[in-house]
Amino acid sequence: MTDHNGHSLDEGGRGITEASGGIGTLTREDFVSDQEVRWCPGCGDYAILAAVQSIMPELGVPREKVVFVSGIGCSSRFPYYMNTYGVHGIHGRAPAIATGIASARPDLQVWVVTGDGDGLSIGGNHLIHALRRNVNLKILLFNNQIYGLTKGQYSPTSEQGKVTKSTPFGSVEQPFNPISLALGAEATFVARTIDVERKHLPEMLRRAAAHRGSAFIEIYQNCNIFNDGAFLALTSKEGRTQNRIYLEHNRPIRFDRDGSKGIRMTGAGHLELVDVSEVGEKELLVHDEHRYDAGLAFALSRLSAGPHGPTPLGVFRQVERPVYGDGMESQLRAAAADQGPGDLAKLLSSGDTWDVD
Amino acid sequence: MTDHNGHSLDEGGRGITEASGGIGTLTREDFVSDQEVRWCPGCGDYAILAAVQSIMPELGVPREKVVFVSGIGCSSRFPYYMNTYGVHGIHGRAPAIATGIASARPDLQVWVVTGDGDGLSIGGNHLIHALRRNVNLKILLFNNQIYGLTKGQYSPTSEQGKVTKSTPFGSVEQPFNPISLALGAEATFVARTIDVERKHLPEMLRRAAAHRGSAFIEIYQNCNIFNDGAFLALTSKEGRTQNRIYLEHNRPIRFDRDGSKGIRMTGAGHLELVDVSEVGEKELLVHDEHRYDAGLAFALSRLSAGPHGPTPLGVFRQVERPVYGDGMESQLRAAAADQGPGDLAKLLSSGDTWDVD
Amino acid sequence: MAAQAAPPAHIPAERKELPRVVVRFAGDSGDGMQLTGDRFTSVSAAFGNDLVTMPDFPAEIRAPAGSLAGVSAFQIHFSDHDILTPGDQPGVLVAMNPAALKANLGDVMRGGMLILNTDSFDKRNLEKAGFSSNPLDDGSLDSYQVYKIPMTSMTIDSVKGSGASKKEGERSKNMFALGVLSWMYSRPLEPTIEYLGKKFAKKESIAKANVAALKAGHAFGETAELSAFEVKPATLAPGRYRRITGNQALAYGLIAASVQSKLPLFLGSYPITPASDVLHELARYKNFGVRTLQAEDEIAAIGMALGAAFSGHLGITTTSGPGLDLKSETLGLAISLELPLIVIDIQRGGPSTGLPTKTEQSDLLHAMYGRHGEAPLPIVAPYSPASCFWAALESARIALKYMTPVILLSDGYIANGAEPWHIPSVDKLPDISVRFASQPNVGEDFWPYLRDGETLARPWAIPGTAGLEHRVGGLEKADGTGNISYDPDNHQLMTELRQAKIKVIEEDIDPLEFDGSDDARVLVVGWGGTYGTIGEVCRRLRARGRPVARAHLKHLNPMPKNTGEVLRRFEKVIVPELNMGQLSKLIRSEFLIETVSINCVRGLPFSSTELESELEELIP
Amino acid sequence: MAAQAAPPAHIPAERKELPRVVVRFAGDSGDGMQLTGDRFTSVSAAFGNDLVTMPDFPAEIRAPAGSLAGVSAFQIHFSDHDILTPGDQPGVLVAMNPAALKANLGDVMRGGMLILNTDSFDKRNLEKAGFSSNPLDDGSLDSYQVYKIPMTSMTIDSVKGSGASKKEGERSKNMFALGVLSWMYSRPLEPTIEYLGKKFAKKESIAKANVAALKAGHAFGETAELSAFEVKPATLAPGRYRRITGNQALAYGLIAASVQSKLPLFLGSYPITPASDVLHELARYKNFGVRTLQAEDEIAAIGMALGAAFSGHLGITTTSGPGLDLKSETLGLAISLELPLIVIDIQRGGPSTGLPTKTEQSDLLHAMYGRHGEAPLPIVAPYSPASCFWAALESARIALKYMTPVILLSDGYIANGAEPWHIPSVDKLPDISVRFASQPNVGEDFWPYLRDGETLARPWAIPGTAGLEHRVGGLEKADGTGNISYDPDNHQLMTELRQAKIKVIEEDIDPLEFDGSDDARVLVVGWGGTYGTIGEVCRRLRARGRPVARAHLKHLNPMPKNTGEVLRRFEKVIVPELNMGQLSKLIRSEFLIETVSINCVRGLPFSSTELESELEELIP
Ligand SMILES: Cc1ncc(C[n+]2csc(CCOP(=O)(O)OP(=O)(O)O)c2C)c(N)n1
Ligand SMILES: Cc1ncc(C[n+]2csc(CCOP(=O)(O)OP(=O)(O)O)c2C)c(N)n1
Ligand code: SF4
Ligand code: SF4
Ligand SMILES: [Mg+2]
Ligand SMILES: [Mg+2]
Repeated sequence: MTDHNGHSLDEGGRGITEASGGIGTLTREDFVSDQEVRWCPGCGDYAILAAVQSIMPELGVPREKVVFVSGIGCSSRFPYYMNTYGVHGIHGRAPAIATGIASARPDLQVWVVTGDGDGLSIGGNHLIHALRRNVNLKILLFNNQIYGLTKGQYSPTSEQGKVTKSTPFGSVEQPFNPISLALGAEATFVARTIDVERKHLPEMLRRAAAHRGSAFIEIYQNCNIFNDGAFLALTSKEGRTQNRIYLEHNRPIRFDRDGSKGIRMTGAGHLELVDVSEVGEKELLVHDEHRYDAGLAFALSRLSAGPHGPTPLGVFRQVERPVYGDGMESQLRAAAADQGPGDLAKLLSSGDTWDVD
Repeated sequence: MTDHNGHSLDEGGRGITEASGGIGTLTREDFVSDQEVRWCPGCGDYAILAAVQSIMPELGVPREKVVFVSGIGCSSRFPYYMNTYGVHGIHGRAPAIATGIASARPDLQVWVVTGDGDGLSIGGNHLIHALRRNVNLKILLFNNQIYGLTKGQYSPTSEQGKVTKSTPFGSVEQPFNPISLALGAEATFVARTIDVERKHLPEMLRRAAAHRGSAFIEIYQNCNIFNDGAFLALTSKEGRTQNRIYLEHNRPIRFDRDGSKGIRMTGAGHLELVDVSEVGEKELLVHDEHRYDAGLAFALSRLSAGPHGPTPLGVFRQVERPVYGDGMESQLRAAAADQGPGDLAKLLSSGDTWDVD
Repeated sequence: MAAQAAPPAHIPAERKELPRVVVRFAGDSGDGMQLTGDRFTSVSAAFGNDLVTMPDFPAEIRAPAGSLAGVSAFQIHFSDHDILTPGDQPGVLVAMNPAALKANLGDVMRGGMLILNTDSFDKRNLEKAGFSSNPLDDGSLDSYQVYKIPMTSMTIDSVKGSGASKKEGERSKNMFALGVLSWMYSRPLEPTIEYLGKKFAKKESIAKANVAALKAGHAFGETAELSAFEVKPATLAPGRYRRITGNQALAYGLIAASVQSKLPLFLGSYPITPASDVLHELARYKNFGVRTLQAEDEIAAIGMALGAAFSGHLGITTTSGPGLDLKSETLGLAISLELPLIVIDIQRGGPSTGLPTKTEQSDLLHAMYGRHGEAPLPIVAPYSPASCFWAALESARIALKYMTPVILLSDGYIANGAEPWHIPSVDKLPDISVRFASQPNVGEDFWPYLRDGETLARPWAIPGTAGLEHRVGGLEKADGTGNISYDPDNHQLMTELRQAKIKVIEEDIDPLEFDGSDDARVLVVGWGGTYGTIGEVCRRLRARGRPVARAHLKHLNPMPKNTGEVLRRFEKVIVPELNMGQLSKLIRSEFLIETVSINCVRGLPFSSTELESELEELIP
Repeated sequence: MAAQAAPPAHIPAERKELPRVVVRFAGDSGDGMQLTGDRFTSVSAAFGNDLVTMPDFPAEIRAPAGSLAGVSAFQIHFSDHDILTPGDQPGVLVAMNPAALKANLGDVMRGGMLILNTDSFDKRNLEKAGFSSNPLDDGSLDSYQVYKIPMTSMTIDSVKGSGASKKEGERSKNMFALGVLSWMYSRPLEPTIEYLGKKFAKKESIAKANVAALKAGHAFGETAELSAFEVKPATLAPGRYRRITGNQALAYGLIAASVQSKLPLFLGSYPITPASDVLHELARYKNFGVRTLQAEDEIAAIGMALGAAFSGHLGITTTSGPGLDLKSETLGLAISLELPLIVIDIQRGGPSTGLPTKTEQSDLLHAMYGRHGEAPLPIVAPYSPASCFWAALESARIALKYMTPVILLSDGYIANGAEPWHIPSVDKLPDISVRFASQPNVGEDFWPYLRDGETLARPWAIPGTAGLEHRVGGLEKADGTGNISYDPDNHQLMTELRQAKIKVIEEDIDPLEFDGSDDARVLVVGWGGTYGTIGEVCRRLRARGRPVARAHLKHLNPMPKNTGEVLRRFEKVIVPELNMGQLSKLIRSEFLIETVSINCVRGLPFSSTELESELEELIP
């Protein structure tokens, strides 16, 4: 079915069949724009950009069907560096603009790139509503726990006590846990990864791309200028081993050296970190990302308030739920089928009319 | 300690000692303003107003120390009917205005009255940030699952498929579960009750008033004009018995006739509804509203997506966490103690100066 | 313009012919007065009268039954000749309860007719309305013709046998009132009977009750030999007509713009009085490929519409004042992105929440300047309910041709008011179809800001077009390439180009017309919903030989090219506005012409009698 | 005004006296040029020169090292006499790399001095800067005096022994440059040594390295017998001075307003360039009882400030253009609530995200009209960095006395620029203390909208005051009682009162002054940050006998009462603005006076030479 401008109304965003650009042959370079990348040397954003560019050719979506939308922030410069369609919007509003694109044009694959300030402070409302509606968006939240672009104020993910330009005596605020917030907002796909994760990061991107509906990924991203080392507990040599809890579907949740530790659900209903040698593998919780009840995914998100101790990475939840754009399209189809395509002359003359001669 | 306008900087909002109005003698009528109440006859808002007015005298806070703040909506007319200080703000912004009041004046008891549109649609961001910050606010969300004041559009809590003025073919959106959302936003006090609950509603109000920090209560409120009967599953004669799951601290969670049913946590980590006679009371989950880990409270919130089947009522979570305003005040105190009170002349001449004669 | 005749005091055997009548229906919010008015309008329109209507909703929240705050009214002016206003003073007031009488009596012309539902004049209702004695018998209504009819009880009697409950039956009393009026002005009952059948298709007993009440009212009029009148059809241009409200015309105009531009319509909106009805209306036409999205707030609504515009849809957002405030920042982005977008503001009484159900024209300067930075955009204003259709099409035409957001400024009076509409022939509607960019425009490259030499519009390349991938954003960009640029000269150039693009539209809109006698020395200039009133008042003045002309601006930015020239022809320029002088300010700064402002911010249209006397004084 | 002398080409044995010098430090974002400029400014100020500075930050994101986009610059104009601008053309450019040279060379006066860090002129850096050949030896710099200094390597040498790593040591090269300049203009090293000690108190090795580099640069100047000059102290009014930037002066002014009003200061703000520094600065003064709250967005920020105002605090919110857009709706509420509130907009290049680090004056009409409905408010504008102190106090005075929100319009140039400030004596600051309502005002009742007969202000009763409990809101309210009112006449009255309240402020502000020769026939009118440039240019013109006067508006709404009178004295009124003519529009519509606009939107202050020649042409 096409609308009257000739756009396909058919499901899009993955598994596109025809492509003008000859998809099979696309490479990473095809997704690199001609604009000079302008992040600080050493910024975690570079690795994320590289990862996104590297997985794009695999997705089978032609370049012209891809749109990157962002707000304002260091991270939000992202679209300029992608050789696809793109909108660098205004602060916090990327999910709204992207919702317009994705629901107007279900044939497109729409990505949102946002920061912890852009997405969770000023843009928090649009984010939670996009997740609730399950708009077909791939949302990448670059969480550096700081405002980079405005040169170092605390953000809604900065830890309590943080001294920044705007909190010289330390922040008195409890941060959001973005995974918990997304789950509380009914998100259907929720994952977490780290800028330096050379395999896990691209894998999460692929998973998000494959999900129909809103896919939310929190990416821990190092801002080496204003918040260097915020994720050391997960990226230092030691922390990397001890603190990364990889969630894998259908697998008992184990971590630390040789999976010596694990997670168990108590009868009283909360999660504990346990020594596998003490309790035995059978006692461990088996991760089920497809469980519709978000309760367990949420419980896992509470294991760490911030990336300081053992912290789960991977897909917390992936479930199917009607996609916003699909619902819209099927109403259009049904109406056209029921009532026939719109007839303007008939519309204008509807209701009581009378003739004057 | 007082600031230089003579306001007490001391903890307020409960247990006020001196009162100009002679608190002991206040009655419900003292909290009734002289304005004619203008809701539709039969609206659930009346019962909530009556409940609030009836508990106010018990709280021991003098009238002049109480402020009601609202946005726009039927529910948001509330402040006009309370003989206290009040601000009828603009749509969605009540939590922001109230945050200003509560953090400027910790001696006040600040209530926010909002609707499902006001608080969760346009005002969603302010709400989640107020909860995250744990501002000392008592937030009453009148959830009638509809836009009342603008005459009947669906709201972010309306069920999927709902036919309203703006969704003549039915809404295609997943609603928010306000309890889940509040928990995902780090709320320290989260409760649910119903407009017609003559005892439970006032009890929840008292509990909220006693909580230091943000207290969030979702109140199911019937809009008999635009969404009549939305809560019948909980208010009909039958539903009342079968579907209300009262959460009580330290008690096994039981419901239905004679508590014949209950809730159990499975080893795989999710909640089940069980027949108590089959599994025995010992198997039941014991509610612990003070557990700091919000995981279980969240799991309870997922038992019902909307008020259609068995639905928990009561306090899901009540934990202590530093209150935003307290943090602010203690920084002021510490700074004054460390640096001495501000000296303007000294400030203006700070840094490098030179004299010209 | 014939004077409205006071109905004769005695009951004539024959129908007396009247040139025009103003009727106001008033009752409690729950009494169904809007529906009654609507039905009366519908049959009057079908009968061929010219007409103008004005609903007057109560304040936002339903007030307690019987209270003054809860009174809802609907006024209709119908005639045998061309009329322009809903009329200042009703000649007939139908009041369903004491509060309705109290709230409206002041407006009724002396000697006018009061049709009162006596059943409701009990002690409680009188008190609620603030009457200390019963006006039915304290003599206070002596200067009116009073018809005392126990409508409630007669309705209840009449609906027996319909199967409706007593309460349901009683709610049909508005149809009884309609029946009475139908008798008095010889309006047919059939269309309403048919309408009721459809409306209550699923509740037959209620349909029956309503029909019974309607017939009973009519029969009562006949039996009681109430005054009976006739208002002949007006002579209108030949063609097919229908009645239309401003918001409906707007919705139709937007759909027409979608069809004529061959672009799917995308509406992002957040409900707000008095704009919500456009959302409601558009949500119904999914078979036209219309997508409507109720956003989480106004910022999201415009953001979504902008996203849709980026992807090749006709992006639209509708709101009222408070919502326009919230859209400011995104409007600036749309100006920077140079994408077509239609932003509709249906003005209401401000500032802040103000008078949400009342009309005002006070968002003009906000529409002009309400964004940071130099951010000009075109502004189009409809001037009557039916003209909203034109305004929607015209806004779309400008937005698409010049690649710019456009603000359409309607108001609460136009939005809810109704008038007969000469239905345009679809094949005479303008073709506003667009050509998306499909090819690189600089060698193998695509430059998104390479402008058309004439319109200064940039090309519109939409996602899905291979080879034209590009990025746009709110940072200043180099003209041509569209790459981010902080170059000082480029910023100067872009600022000038954005301004020039609005200026060139001057060449592409109708010149300002004025009408008036050749000797006219005074020009009355208006814009928006005051069109009818100013027109009627000027007619009256000219009929009395006063040297006055009038002109009405339909484009506020840019104004028509000849505006200065027209204004300068006159000795005096008078600008009546429902604000504190906003158009006046624009005219003064643009043309350095002295203006005399007539301002009124009472939440209501100008009273034509008052405007007439104010103008009278100002004409030398 | 003495012409800036080009430094002599040979190296003199004695220090040559110069009346004024303009130096620009330029380097990579990471090179610490802002700090270098700052230190040089500080010692020059302490030495007693008059001075004006202008930092020029790179675009928002740090660009790759060595690129043109990454160049950061700081200009200082210092003199032995009263000066007003940072100078158009630097006489001295310090360029730390090829990109810095490339980006700034065009501005340097012919014959000026270029001090270049030759170590950085390698192939890679030359390419990055877009040089095809090396300017150090291709002759392209022949018309300048070029000093080639291998600053990086000399710095590395000098810091050996400090204990700093090589990388850390190398980063001290800005101090080396400062050392060189300190020698050339005989600035003392001690204050900077002391400063470095404090700044790096926790990293002694870095402190040592910086000091070593500074001294090495100075020694190099001496040994290499670089030109040496002297700029004598300026004659300033007696008193104590300090250097101050606009944003700092604003923060101090706000604290002073808090002290002088005896109200605790409450700032709700959301970070945005170039306003964030006011938040940062105020956040430091908790011992003054200053509460700062970084809100989730700009809407929340103003909402919080308004809530604080309701509860008796001095409520303030700071932002720049995009944030002001978002505050529109709440500003309307504040106008309706009639509560005091200070909204500070530090203007930057628009529209949309525009040029975030550049200056512009394009939010004036937005500040005037950027809200739906009739919603007037006072606007105050500082005109120089130090005047921000006054503007803050004045805004607070008006807000508190008239119970109204006030917009203070600063701009990026003023905000970041610095000048010497004659520190005011605290006991000469105005007393702006307020009286909260403490008693019922109508019998036993408290009417929150019972106005003061003179100021039209309503009483301010704050929570905690027993017996004065009341509700306020954004719906229209009855004058006096404040109860919700939909009465048409009341709305007219309230609208007029809200306007009248702003109008009465006319009586309470300084009249507009103008200065110029008696024969002046042309008036140049400005507002905001163009004060210095316009002043300097008019001085020059008058010095050359041209009949020109100038006036500068510090209150934009209402304008001083005598404004019309002043404007009408002149044959011609010229309005130079960093926008497309916004003040001009206001003047035209208010006074019906023809104006000539000089507009510049290049993200930069006016160039005084260009402005001079433009004015020259316009003076008859
Ligand atoms: C309406 C508005 N408010 C404020 C700003 C200033 N601003 C730009 S980016 C930003 C926050 C950036 O933080 P984050 O989203 O975490 O992105 P990061 O730079 O850390 O990647 C702010 C406050 C703006 N551009 N627009
Ligand atoms: C900025 C703005 N947008 C929209 C509106 C219109 N409006 C008023 S109340 C409301 C929603 C009311 O719904 P809810 O919050 O659920 O309250 P209820 O009336 O159901 O109690 C809307 C959309 C407004 N007043 N201001
Ligand atoms: S400031 Fe931080 S987040 Fe921004 S580009 Fe630099 S390192 Fe990256
Ligand atoms: S519309 Fe609904 S919510 Fe509003 S007052 Fe009426 S019944 Fe209550
Ligand atoms: Mg960040
Ligand atoms: Mg609601």
